[in-house]
Amino acid sequence: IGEIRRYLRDNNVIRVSRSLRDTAYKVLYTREAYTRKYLKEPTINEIAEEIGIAKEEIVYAMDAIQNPLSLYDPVYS
Amino acid sequence: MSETNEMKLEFDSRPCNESFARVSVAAFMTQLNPTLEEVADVKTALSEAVTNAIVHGYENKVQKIYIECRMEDQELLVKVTDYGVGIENVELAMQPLYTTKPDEERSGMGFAFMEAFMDELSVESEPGKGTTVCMRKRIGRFERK
Amino acid sequence: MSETNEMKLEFDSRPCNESFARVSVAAFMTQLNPTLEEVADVKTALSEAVTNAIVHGYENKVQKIYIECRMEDQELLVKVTDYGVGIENVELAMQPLYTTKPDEERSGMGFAFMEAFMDELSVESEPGKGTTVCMRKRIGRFERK
Ligand SMILES: Nc1ncnc2c1ncn2[C@@H]1O[C@H](COP(=O)(O)OP(=O)(O)O)[C@@H](O)[C@H]1O
Ligand SMILES: Nc1ncnc2c1ncn2[C@@H]1O[C@H](COP(=O)(O)OP(=O)(O)O)[C@@H](O)[C@H]1O
Ligand SMILES: [Mg+2]
Ligand SMILES: [Mg+2]
Repeated sequence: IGEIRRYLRDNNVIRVSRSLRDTAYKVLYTREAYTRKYLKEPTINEIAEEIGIAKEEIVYAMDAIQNPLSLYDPVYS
Repeated sequence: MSETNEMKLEFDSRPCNESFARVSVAAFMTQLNPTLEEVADVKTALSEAVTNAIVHGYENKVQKIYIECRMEDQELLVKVTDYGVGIENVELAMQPLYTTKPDEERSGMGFAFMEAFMDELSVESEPGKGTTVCMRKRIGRFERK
Repeated sequence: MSETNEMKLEFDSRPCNESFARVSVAAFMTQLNPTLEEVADVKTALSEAVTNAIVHGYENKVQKIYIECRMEDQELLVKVTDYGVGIENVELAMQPLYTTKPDEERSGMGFAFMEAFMDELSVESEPGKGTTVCMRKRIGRFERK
């Protein structure tokens, strides 16, 4: 029971790392769609505009998935 | 991590650097495995402090803003310093709704937000010398530890 | 933006700060409107330089690493400095595959990566004093201007 309660509690609060990953995947998806449509790499402003997130937040999010061995891991293990 | 970890940041007091400063501090505090809400709180408080340094401290002239961050156990300390005009009466300036620039879109709620979103706020300032805002927040308070 | 914009970063030489340093520099350079690939290039080069400062410069002791970034027109300058052991023979150290720590998982490709992912690389070092790696990259070269 203690285990379950702890599991629920830990998953109740959304860790920033979790949300960063979600954002990062959205960014990757947006880049792919853009590249397919325009046959060139989007700039960060183009991606930011498309998904409505500040360009600085985009690079913050991308770091979370480009760095699989990082401190973000405990959340997912 | 029970040791301290520190960083310092220095940047031009341009509004375009505000997001960069926010994300830097957020990336630093990510090491404490914070919740979304905790990061948002710190970013809001930091934005208010940096905006104040830009518009009040340096009156929109481009000079240097200094941020210092320290983590000790689960506590985050954030200091924002400018060497600008300083504040005559800190107590008065910290009152909610008090602003010396009512003509612009200032709400006078900057310090109130810093106080609300962080656990501790202290302001040191000297007219003609500058201002340091010091904020603390415990991260991950909901975790058993 | 035709004016310069600058920032400086100082942090403890702990491996856990690498990600934070990368994100800070990346967030700063977004003002030049790079592609994700350009951001990734800079992050890779920066990681190599910071790792070198941690493992070679300071030999894993916790001391301070300094990063300086400047944007001028479409060029990004990144300097990484440590006040560690320094490099005896810089030219030799920069050779691909050369490493003084073959026992660990070092590949000797750090400088080669910095050279490949940035437009310019220069290294100044003095034994016993420390090392500064200076890298430049033009951002948005594919845009008409
Ligand atoms: N860094 C600073 N340097 C000089 N004066 C400041 C600084 N920060 C705040 N102040 C003063 O304190 C007042 C209240 O600040 P704040 O609560 O953020 O409200 P607002 O910024 O909307 O005016 C400001 O109007 C200004 O007079
Ligand atoms: N900041 C530094 N301080 C001292 N020595 C360094 C530093 N950076 C690089 N070196 C030296 O240069 C060599 C080559 O560096 P690098 O190309 O990154 O390969 P690696 O890190 O895999 O050894 C290192 O093995 C080390 O001897
Ligand atoms: Mg304010
Ligand atoms: Mg190396």
